[in-house]
Amino acid sequence: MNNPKLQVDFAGISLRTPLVAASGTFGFGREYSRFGPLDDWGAIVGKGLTLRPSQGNPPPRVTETPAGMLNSIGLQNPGVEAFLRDEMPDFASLGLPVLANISGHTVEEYGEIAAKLEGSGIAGIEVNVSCPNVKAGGIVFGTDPKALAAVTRAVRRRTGLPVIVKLSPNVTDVVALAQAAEGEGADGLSMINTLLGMAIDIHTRRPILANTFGGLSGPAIKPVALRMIWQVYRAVKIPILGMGGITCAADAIEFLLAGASAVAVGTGIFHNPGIAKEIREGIQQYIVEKGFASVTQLVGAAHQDGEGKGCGG
Amino acid sequence: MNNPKLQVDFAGISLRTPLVAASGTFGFGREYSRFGPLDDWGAIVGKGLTLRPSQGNPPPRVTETPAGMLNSIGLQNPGVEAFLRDEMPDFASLGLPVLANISGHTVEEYGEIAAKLEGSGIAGIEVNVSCPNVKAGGIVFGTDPKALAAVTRAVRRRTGLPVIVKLSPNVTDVVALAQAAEGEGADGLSMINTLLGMAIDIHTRRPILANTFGGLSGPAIKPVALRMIWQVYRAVKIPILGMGGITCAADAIEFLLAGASAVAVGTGIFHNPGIAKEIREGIQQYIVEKGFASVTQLVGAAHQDGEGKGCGG
Amino acid sequence: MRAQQDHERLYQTMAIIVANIPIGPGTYRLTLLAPEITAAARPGQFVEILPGAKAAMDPLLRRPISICAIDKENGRIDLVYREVGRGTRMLGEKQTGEKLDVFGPVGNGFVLPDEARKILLVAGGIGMPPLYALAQSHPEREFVLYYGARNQQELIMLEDWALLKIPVKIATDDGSSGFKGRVTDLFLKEAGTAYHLCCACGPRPMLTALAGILQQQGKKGLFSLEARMACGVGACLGCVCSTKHGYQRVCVDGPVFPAEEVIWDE
Amino acid sequence: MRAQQDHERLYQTMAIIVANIPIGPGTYRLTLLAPEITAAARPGQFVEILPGAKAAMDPLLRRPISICAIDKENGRIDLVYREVGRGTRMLGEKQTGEKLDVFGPVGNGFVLPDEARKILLVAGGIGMPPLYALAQSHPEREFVLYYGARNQQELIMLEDWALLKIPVKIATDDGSSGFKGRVTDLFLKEAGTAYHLCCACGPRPMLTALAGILQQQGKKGLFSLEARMACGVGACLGCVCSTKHGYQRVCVDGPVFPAEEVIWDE
Ligand SMILES: Cc1cc2nc3c(=O)[nH]c(=O)nc-3n(C[C@H](O)[C@H](O)[C@H](O)COP(=O)(O)OP(=O)(O)OC[C@H]3O[C@@H](n4cnc5c(N)ncnc54)[C@H](O)[C@@H]3O)c2cc1C
Ligand SMILES: Cc1cc2nc3c(=O)[nH]c(=O)nc-3n(C[C@H](O)[C@H](O)[C@H](O)COP(=O)(O)OP(=O)(O)OC[C@H]3O[C@@H](n4cnc5c(N)ncnc54)[C@H](O)[C@@H]3O)c2cc1C
Ligand SMILES: Cc1cc2nc3c(=O)[nH]c(=O)nc-3n(C[C@H](O)[C@H](O)[C@H](O)COP(=O)(O)O)c2cc1C
Ligand SMILES: Cc1cc2nc3c(=O)[nH]c(=O)nc-3n(C[C@H](O)[C@H](O)[C@H](O)COP(=O)(O)O)c2cc1C
Ligand code: FES
Ligand code: FES
Repeated sequence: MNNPKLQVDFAGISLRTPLVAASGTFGFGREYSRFGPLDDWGAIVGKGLTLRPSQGNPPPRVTETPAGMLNSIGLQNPGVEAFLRDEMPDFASLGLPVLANISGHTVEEYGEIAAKLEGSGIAGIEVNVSCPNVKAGGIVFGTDPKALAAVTRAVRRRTGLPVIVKLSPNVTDVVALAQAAEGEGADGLSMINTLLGMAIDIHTRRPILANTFGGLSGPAIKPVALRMIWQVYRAVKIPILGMGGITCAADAIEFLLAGASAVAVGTGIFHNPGIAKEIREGIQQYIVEKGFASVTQLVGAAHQDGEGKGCGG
Repeated sequence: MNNPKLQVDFAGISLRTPLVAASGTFGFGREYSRFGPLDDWGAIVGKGLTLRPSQGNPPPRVTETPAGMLNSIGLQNPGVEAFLRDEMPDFASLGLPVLANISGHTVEEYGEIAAKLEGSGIAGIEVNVSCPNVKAGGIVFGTDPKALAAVTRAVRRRTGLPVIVKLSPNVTDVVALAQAAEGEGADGLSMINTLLGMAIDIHTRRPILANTFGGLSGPAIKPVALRMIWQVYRAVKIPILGMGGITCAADAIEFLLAGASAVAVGTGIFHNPGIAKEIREGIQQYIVEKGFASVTQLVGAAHQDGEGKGCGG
Repeated sequence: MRAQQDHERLYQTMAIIVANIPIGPGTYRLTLLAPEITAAARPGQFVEILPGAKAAMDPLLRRPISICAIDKENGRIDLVYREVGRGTRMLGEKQTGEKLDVFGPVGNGFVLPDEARKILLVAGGIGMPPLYALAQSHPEREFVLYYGARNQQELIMLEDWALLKIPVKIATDDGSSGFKGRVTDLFLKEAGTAYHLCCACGPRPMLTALAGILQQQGKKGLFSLEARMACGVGACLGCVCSTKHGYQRVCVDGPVFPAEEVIWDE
Repeated sequence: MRAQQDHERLYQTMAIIVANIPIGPGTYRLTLLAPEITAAARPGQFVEILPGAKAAMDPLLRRPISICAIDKENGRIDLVYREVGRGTRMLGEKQTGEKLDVFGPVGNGFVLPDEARKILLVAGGIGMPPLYALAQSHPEREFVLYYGARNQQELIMLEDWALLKIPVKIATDDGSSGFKGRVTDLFLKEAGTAYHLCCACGPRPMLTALAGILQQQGKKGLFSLEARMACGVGACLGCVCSTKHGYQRVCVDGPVFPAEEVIWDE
């Protein structure tokens, strides 16, 4: 199974394949290992953790949309301490690097969670900034470069682990946010998190999700994810973990060509739990057919000249 | 065909059905009238006009994405004067209100185009602000509340026609932009324009669109459109023309319930040129079945209590 | 509290459609050749089906459908589904010989305590199929089925129940067959208290009413719930319902829950 | 410059599949019962097909496929397509009796000047079908087909051309049939100049080379182009190609363009 051509280094973490299971879609790895060994994956990002236990949002929490889905799980999780006690032993023994995904309601909380993860066996920390800052009137951390810089700094100070900041796509200028994270010493970027969306039940005439809004993920958002990765790749030096709607090898290759050093799959797993094998094999075949020595040669290979301007319409 | 229950007033324009053909997807009406009379439509918004003729972007200009498409037409059009001379006579004689969609490279250009349309038979002006402001370093008008206010003001001063500002979804805070337009006297809002996206050909390893980026439209963006309309409906008093991925009556009803006073269909027409009939009949059946007196009763009917907060993930 | 079934193997397979036969208005019985899933299947579990073409990304999510009959010898399971939306309508168009991307078996299923010798089953509409699998798999117990539907036409599989020699008490909304009214009213009227356990599946209002009755009678119930699902394996936390132990995942902590543990008024 | 066909009626219909038969590697001949489209159809026009299930929003756009044969008497058209992506693969799975959402006929088609008595046809790969419709519709003219393909297996419909008694000159990349090399090289070698018009359809590099040859010879050409399309009716301006008159829409200003008007080096 180990193929050196597929091996990548991401922000100091060595991945046997460039395929990462996206946060919130893979639990802590146990559920999908019921289908068989997790050999095709390079790493797993665990579901989002908060400082204290959180019961999450009321149901309904998910609904299907065209080529996508909305979720409003609301970070249901046992809290970082219970995670370390009850989940980490199993999570760490899956035989591949495992990352923690963390969220805070204040800048300080981010730092505290990061500190607690130190020395736990976690390979890196993915910082979810798509949550409202309760101390700043509920503005989402990830939509304000200053707030995002503050969060990155807080995490950076409290950990020697690789820090990967996960960008929100619900912004006018994603590059400014990427640069804010890079400027504060992030080792990598994850992008994109979900687009804010909603759906309405025309029979009850109420929003389908109890939370009204939810995060849009899946193939529907792929073009937006690729565009943002393309923009950010040109503006920062740190590596990008690309995600947003990947469901096949061709999608994963598009993300690599756009500038992602590794790719994560989330919603695509729900569509096809066997997706990692398909993608791993497809990438392998592609690099052999096209004569590449390694998957790393694909990273950013679609950038050759200036980018388009002008208005779409 | 005329059903008073379907009749709506939008920003002072009387529509026999709440269905509008979206700008750039319906030419100037001639092409789709080859399928038969346009009886199911309430109005048509013509393709985007600029002050001077524009040849648009080089091909390839369109590509399919999951449940969506990207376009980078780049506003190919004959310019407002040739439009008035060569196209307007036919456009105005289709038997339903026709609107002009206008774009400028500077604030002044917007005003000039608007002035030229005065007295032409155009029922209203839809102001496309998804273009870069050449005088302000290429920042897109529609992403900056001040620039958007300036454009709205310029158009408002030069015309007595209904002014409908078309919002871009590529922003952190769509409500601020909606309020900027309302504050300068816009009669209505159109939303949403396309999301900025891209796609890569994994065989040539180059962006598929010659322009690199394009606008994402179609069902994929529907949840984002609904969310933005929901937010804006709560924050402004002027009516909303809702669009973004509508392909069936249930979709159109979702938009009305979210707060749109009328709905536009674009990409859905490509999928099914007979879409207007299907949607018109479906809405009609819905209001009868559910016991509504008129389609106007649906507008905003899904808003009953506070909106959700918290983070999606 | 980690459920036992958390460690059981799941199988994703291209199941071959052996039959897909209409058995009522918009209702089909689908027989799948899926040996691994069948070998592992227990009553009350379900499978997750991809209704569209594999290359099409819409519809994106799988549809959960309960296992209705288990034929271990031939490696086949039967599912009974009703067309309610586009996914189930796409299933209705599938032909014998086509393949379906399916995984399972998912969920805890009905785990019967030994002392539950006489079991009353309560089904509402398309909630009946999993109860059939339960009865079929437990010939050693005594069952009675209370079966509610909108009208006579919507009653399905009555011959199958007759083959199992299980009495069926019918309630229809319009009185076109059996008792006129709700199945829970029929249950209240006729069931008495000479039973050990009540297993039920149907619309939430039916289950809520039934849970109330059982509580009054001091009886135990095992109810199969529905929820909108994304992963169908317990990973996404999308399908939770409120219970006395907090939010629980319908897909793997359920779909069968003790009636007394569910918080019904949410 | 507004084209005449801008005013012709277009028909959207649920066409019935009369046959969908493999006629070569990954290549099918699809016969559709679509009387209105057939009655209006001219050679060189195409139809726009929705390849997926109607309720599925992916794939979203229609696929343009040229009309290959027109049977006005029976209200049927034939299309010949090659599986290259998911849309055409979905078409390959359709069965006789199923319905397809199709609209057309789209485009200008081949409009032959009266003086074009002897016409050379040049086809590359799956570009051949529209030329068949052209030859079939003009029994009064003299045709010769130059037909290039990758190898012998990919040559299709040779019997159909034989029935029309039209000579076929073959070129294959690997020499497994006919001339070994490019069809444009074969054309240059054998065609001479005793003809009035050259009609062609095939990959862009073939058309570019052929346009160069015609220019040298001072001959006229009518070439059918391809482009990524969205609306397929001239409304979106998505499918333009560069011509001496600026950008023109391949869907309705074409797909057939005078070779000398196209700007080939873009
Ligand atoms: C554990 C379980 C077992 C089930 N067993 C059966 C069965 O044996 N027979 C049967 O006919 N139906 C069963 N259902 C319901 C069945 O899953 C839905 O009817 C089906 O998903 C509807 O899909 P659709 O595309 O036709 O409808 P749509 O309304 O178009 O579906 C849109 C989305 O909503 C979801 N959804 C819609 N209705 C339901 C529902 N009632 N429960 C969960 N999700 C829903 C779909 O999965 C999909 O994601 C079961 C549901 C669950 C949770
Ligand atoms: C006027 C015209 C006539 C055609 N006639 C024929 C014919 O008779 N037989 C035949 O086999 N093919 C024909 N083609 C090409 C055919 O349209 C494409 O092969 C088909 O659209 C590919 O779809 P797909 O989903 O299988 O491939 P994908 O690559 O999955 O398609 C993805 C998208 O790209 C577009 N696309 C891909 N390839 C092409 C192409 N070559 N031209 C235009 N769009 C493309 C598709 O329409 C779709 O929107 C014609 C194209 C045009 C423009
Ligand atoms: C059900 C669900 C739960 C998620 N939970 C989290 C989370 O806890 N933290 C986080 O950073 N992202 C979360 N995400 C976002 C994903 O990790 C990913 O960024 C996004 O879904 C886009 O990728 P995809 O289209 O492949 O799913 C969640 C997504 C889904 C669908
Ligand atoms: C091919 C194409 C061209 C478009 N041209 C314009 C335009 O000229 N001006 C404009 O304001 N919007 C333009 N749009 C955006 C649409 O009017 C509409 O806002 C968007 O596509 C979302 O709606 P839909 O998903 O129904 O297509 C265009 C969209 C498409 C697909
Ligand atoms: S559906 Fe994902 S946890 Fe149940
Ligand atoms: S495809 Fe829309 S103009 Fe040709």
